[in-house]
Amino acid sequence: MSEKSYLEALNLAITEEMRHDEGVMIFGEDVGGVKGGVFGVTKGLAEEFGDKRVFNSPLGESEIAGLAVGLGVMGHHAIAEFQFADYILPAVNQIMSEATKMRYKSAGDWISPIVMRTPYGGGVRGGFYHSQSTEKIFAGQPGLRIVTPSTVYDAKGLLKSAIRSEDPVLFYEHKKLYRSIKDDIPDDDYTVPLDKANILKQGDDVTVIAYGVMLQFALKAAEELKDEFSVEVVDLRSLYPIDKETVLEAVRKTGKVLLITEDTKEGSVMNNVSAIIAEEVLFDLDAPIKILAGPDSPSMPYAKDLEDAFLVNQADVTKSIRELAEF
Amino acid sequence: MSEKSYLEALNLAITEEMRHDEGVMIFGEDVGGVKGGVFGVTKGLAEEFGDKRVFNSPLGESEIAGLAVGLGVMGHHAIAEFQFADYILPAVNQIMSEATKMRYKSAGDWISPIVMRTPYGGGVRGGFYHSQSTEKIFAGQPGLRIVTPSTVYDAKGLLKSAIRSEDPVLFYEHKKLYRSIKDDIPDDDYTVPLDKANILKQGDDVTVIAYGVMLQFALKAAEELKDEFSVEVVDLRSLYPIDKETVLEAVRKTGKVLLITEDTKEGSVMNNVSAIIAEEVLFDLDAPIKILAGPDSPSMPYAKDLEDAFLVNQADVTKSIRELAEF
Amino acid sequence: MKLKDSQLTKDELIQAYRMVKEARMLDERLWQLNRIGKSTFNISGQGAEVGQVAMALAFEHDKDYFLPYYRDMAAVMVWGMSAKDILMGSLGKADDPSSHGRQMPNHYGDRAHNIVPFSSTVTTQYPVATGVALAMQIDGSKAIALTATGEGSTAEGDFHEALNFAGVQKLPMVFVIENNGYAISTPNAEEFGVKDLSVRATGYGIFGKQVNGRDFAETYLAFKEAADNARNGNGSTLIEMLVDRLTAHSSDDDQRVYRTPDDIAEMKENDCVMLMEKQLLSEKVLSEAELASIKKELEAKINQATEEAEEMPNPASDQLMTHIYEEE
Amino acid sequence: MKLKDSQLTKDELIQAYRMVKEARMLDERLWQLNRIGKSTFNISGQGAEVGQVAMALAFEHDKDYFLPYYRDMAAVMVWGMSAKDILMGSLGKADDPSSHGRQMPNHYGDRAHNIVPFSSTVTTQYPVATGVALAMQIDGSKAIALTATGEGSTAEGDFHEALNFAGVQKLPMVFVIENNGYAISTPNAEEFGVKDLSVRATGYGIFGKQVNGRDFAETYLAFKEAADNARNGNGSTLIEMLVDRLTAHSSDDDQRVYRTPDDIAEMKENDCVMLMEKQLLSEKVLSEAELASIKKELEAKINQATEEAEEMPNPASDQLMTHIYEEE
Ligand SMILES: Cc1ncc(C[n+]2csc(CCOP(=O)(O)OP(=O)(O)O)c2C)c(N)n1
Ligand SMILES: Cc1ncc(C[n+]2csc(CCOP(=O)(O)OP(=O)(O)O)c2C)c(N)n1
Ligand SMILES: [Mg+2]
Ligand SMILES: [Mg+2]
Repeated sequence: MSEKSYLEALNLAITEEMRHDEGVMIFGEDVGGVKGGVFGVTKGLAEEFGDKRVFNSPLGESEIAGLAVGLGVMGHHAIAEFQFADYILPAVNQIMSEATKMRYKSAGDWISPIVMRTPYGGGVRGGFYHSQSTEKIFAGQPGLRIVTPSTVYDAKGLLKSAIRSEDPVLFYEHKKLYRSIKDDIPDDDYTVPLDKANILKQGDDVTVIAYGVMLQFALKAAEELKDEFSVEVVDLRSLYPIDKETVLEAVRKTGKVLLITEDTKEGSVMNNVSAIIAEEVLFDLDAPIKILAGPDSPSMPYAKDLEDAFLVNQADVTKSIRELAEF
Repeated sequence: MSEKSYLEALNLAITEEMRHDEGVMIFGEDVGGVKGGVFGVTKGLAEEFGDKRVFNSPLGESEIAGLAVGLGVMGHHAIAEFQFADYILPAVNQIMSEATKMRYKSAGDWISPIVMRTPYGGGVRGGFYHSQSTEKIFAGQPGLRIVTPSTVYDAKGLLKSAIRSEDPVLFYEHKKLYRSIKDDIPDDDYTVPLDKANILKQGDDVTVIAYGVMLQFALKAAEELKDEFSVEVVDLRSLYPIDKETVLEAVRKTGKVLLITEDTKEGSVMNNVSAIIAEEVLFDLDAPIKILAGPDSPSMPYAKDLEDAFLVNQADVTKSIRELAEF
Repeated sequence: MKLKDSQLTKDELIQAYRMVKEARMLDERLWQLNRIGKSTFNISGQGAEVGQVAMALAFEHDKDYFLPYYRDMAAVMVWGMSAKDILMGSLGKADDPSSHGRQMPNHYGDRAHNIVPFSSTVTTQYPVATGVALAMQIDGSKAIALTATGEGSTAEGDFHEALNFAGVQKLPMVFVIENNGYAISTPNAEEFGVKDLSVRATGYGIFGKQVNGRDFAETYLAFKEAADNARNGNGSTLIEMLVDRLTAHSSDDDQRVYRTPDDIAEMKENDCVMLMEKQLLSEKVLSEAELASIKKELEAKINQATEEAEEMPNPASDQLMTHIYEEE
Repeated sequence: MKLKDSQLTKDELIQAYRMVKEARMLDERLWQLNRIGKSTFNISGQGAEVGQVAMALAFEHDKDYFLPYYRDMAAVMVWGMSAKDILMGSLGKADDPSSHGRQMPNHYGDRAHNIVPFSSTVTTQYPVATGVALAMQIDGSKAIALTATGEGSTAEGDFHEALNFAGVQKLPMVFVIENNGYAISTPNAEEFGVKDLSVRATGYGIFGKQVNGRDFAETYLAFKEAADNARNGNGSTLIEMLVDRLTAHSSDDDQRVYRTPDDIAEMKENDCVMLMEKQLLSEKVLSEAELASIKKELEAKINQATEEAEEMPNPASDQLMTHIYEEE
């Protein structure tokens, strides 16, 4: 075990997988060379693995995605980085039309075993186009997996699984977690399943399901409230498809559920979780399905007061859990 | 009043608005000239309004969207046609980054008053890329409106409202309805609100909310079952943002709700409807929120048997209503 | 140019002609099947067969990869697909190697023959092809990739992004634009502002050439050179191949609506298959009698393939939910 | 070229220099504000001011439209934005004309001055600009549009789609690529396979030219010609303007990580502002004393603008939910 940041854990996952499988390649804008990505996730990789396996791509996201698909078709596990989750938008067509349909359209004759990594989320004064949570755009496309690690342990284990997977995986990394969370994680090889939500804390009164920074808030709130209520905290982890089984089990247990996302409310991936609950275990509920989310404004503004007003914060989370527990 | 098809009603809406407002323009692949669109929606327009206001664009959807935004900025109500809803994917970035954020990012100094029309939906042996329902991809973006007419009356009135609106409107047209439904509609000017769901049939036992071909199935099922159950049928119409008020009122009334979409199930826009209901009126429900939708397969296959297996059909709808009524 | 300028042997030329003719005749069969309702769609390469065969013959089909588009029937047949394979696609059969009945007709792909399937969404195959070529470059396989699209489809951003990357990496590949003058109903003049799309190559630092796709030898030699350059590490080539679209855009279209009778008539008078037959005769590669016997033979072959394809099973409806994710 | 080759009068040249110098000094102020934590971000046009001013001066700012990108501070100031306007943007103030505190600093826009705001997402302004230009063409306004992006950003599909359409419609507009050698850390050689991006114009049927953006007169004349062509109905021009990026990519970057000290030093020795000052002296447009007094005057102006901007109110947090949809 050694202490690593979320960012270091991601870097380790890639490093280990590249050592272990020669077919793994990684590229994207500023990913190669000495820069190693605008956040530094890929730092040191070009030096260790050379500029054939680790390289800067030109500034074209559709090409980045298509390139990954083509490499995947030829048996490479390509890791494509999109510099910000906002900049995955020019690649939507390649991802939806090619990557996610390759296996199905050929009945398995051809596959697209690629990972598309991208930093998402707000709270860094990044304004409209460096703050968005774009995962919902893809969270309805069978053939695709969308996952996000919200702990340091998962950062390493989940990325390793994504790289080894034969499916196209959209891998969302919360940019605020890169350097803000650290934890002791195993030095050796381990993986975390791509299709399983994770119960981080058992509880009996309220079930909170979240991911990203919101999950950290939920854990903290559960701790703060522990003398009053017993809170079950679930890391959603697989944003698409949803791990129904774990979610439903956790909801049945408490009968009260709070879903949290920092994304804008209407249309967020939490609606998919809500719909499953409302269809499958409605009569186990003792309270309405509460969704705590960002406001329905077109994007996160830059000015400090506006950004603060946009973001769900620790106090909001704690308050919502309390309200639900007392419902 | 005269009898028109859904397609004729759309053509009329554009014709009338172009006569009434010189700033209205329309373009897209094969939209101009004598062809007038691959489905013929824009037939006759180039002849009447000339090739400056009605023209063929080159085959680039991002440009089509960006062009509309630029024209909008300059005060034109531009109508952009995307030949199939599947081919809107290359334009996602322009739509999300530019069109939907123009007003908000300039605090109203600049706007993007455009309509983006596109035919969606399956059941025409169009295979993977001529059958998709891509509305869910956009159904979480504040600043954007997504609407779809499911009746001939709405085809005309809703499109007229969309053209007059100062907001960017994604206008989905069900390609199977183009020629399959006809109705008597007023010859003169009328509009239909962009932000309101529409109760097509009052009922007390079950509320069905749907759009497109599924709405037609719902109406037929309600008729078939009328001696046994009283079914309320709601045309969702505004797919984003959802008209909460009408939806909640209709659900409260019966306590049982069936949401239908032909789209794949997990992540469909009906999840957004479900989440609102489960948060706002949970205790008014006498049954789980049932969602009838397509299977979670990557796209609609071509082979007849596979396409049939994919599509929700009349029998499925009738059966689901009955089950819910008897719940 | 004369056929013989291609430097191909007489046998090779005859072989090439058989492919051209088979593609033409097979496509006519597909239209028949469409008209009698046995297939619901056809989109055809009539008018491009000579160019496509000349193009495809310049590659090594057992190791090079092809990422075609929907008009490339003649080319995929040169690459290894059979008439029956294609018929199974049109009929949506379970053993259709392109997609096992999942995609529309004419969406060619074939694992056994290095043909990567494409989506209807145009030009997405261009970026994918760069990935295929990059893999070849990195793996040192000495193989190369060919990808095709229509001239209207070059307006898509993907066209540009792929060529730009090919220029940066000197990828071992050939891009072809099959320019048939129309994108559905939209003529070239409304699609782009130049007469020669191959000049775009200059802007990417790759080779570029426009060829007359009705001229077998000219086309073959241009692709041969491009393939050699790719294989020898000199980078990519963009070839604009001028062809005709003798038919409507697809079985859902009627080109008489937007093209003049004269325009259509002139095109038919210069039908590339006819021109090639004239050349074969005048260069004495084949006699009238030999042409007739090839035709007869192909007729029989296509009849048999049709029968066989029709007898093949449809995909079972439980196939709907298979091959979505990796199976454990 | 000499400054005077621009055919501008002495007064105009002095005016041009003041704009260049003001942009440089204002940007230095923005970096200071960033360092002391008053603004959280800066992305700067240092090394491009001479080119930008020369470019912008070729247009009619009361009727032509500009769709800039984030390095275009000098150009938007020529178009009409004030130092205070820009400072308010950096400080996220309510009266910031670009976005009223909503977008990041340096995301210029101004309704009053025909500057259409852009998104951080690169090159989306290119297609939008074609819409602006098409409106001008259709409305017969005789106005024209200018839009800018960086050289790395030309790899985006939007670059191609916009130029292609401009070629088809002969739009009244000018596209500029500000080539500063780097896209963040990625050098030109990894971005595209050519030495001169303006050759791409040939592939679209529009005019193309590469200019040295450190040379005021050369740049001005090239844009003048392009603007004239656009205004006279001769269509669009693509200009590649060679400039420097004297600073890091942005306040979040450190270019010493990926550029050699020599490379950076050489660039600084050829700082375009310094070069222009030398020319002003040698061509006797301004004396050392006059240069010094302009500097002092601008210093006072920027100080005052800073003070004023800092005192302006922040957007109230209830602004979060306004201007989302049309208000009834
Ligand atoms: C992204 C996308 N937009 C639109 C279409 C609809 N469409 C299919 S073929 C076609 C015209 C293509 O023309 P061209 O590239 O010249 O090829 P051709 O059919 O003439 O061979 C169009 C617009 C599509 N398939 N994909
Ligand atoms: C679509 C998109 N992808 C990625 C980015 C992140 N990004 C911002 S600036 C930049 C480099 C741009 O380089 P260049 O076009 O040369 O302009 P320069 O900054 O050098 O002026 C990148 C990659 C972005 N803003 N938009
Ligand atoms: Mg064509
Ligand atoms: Mg640059």
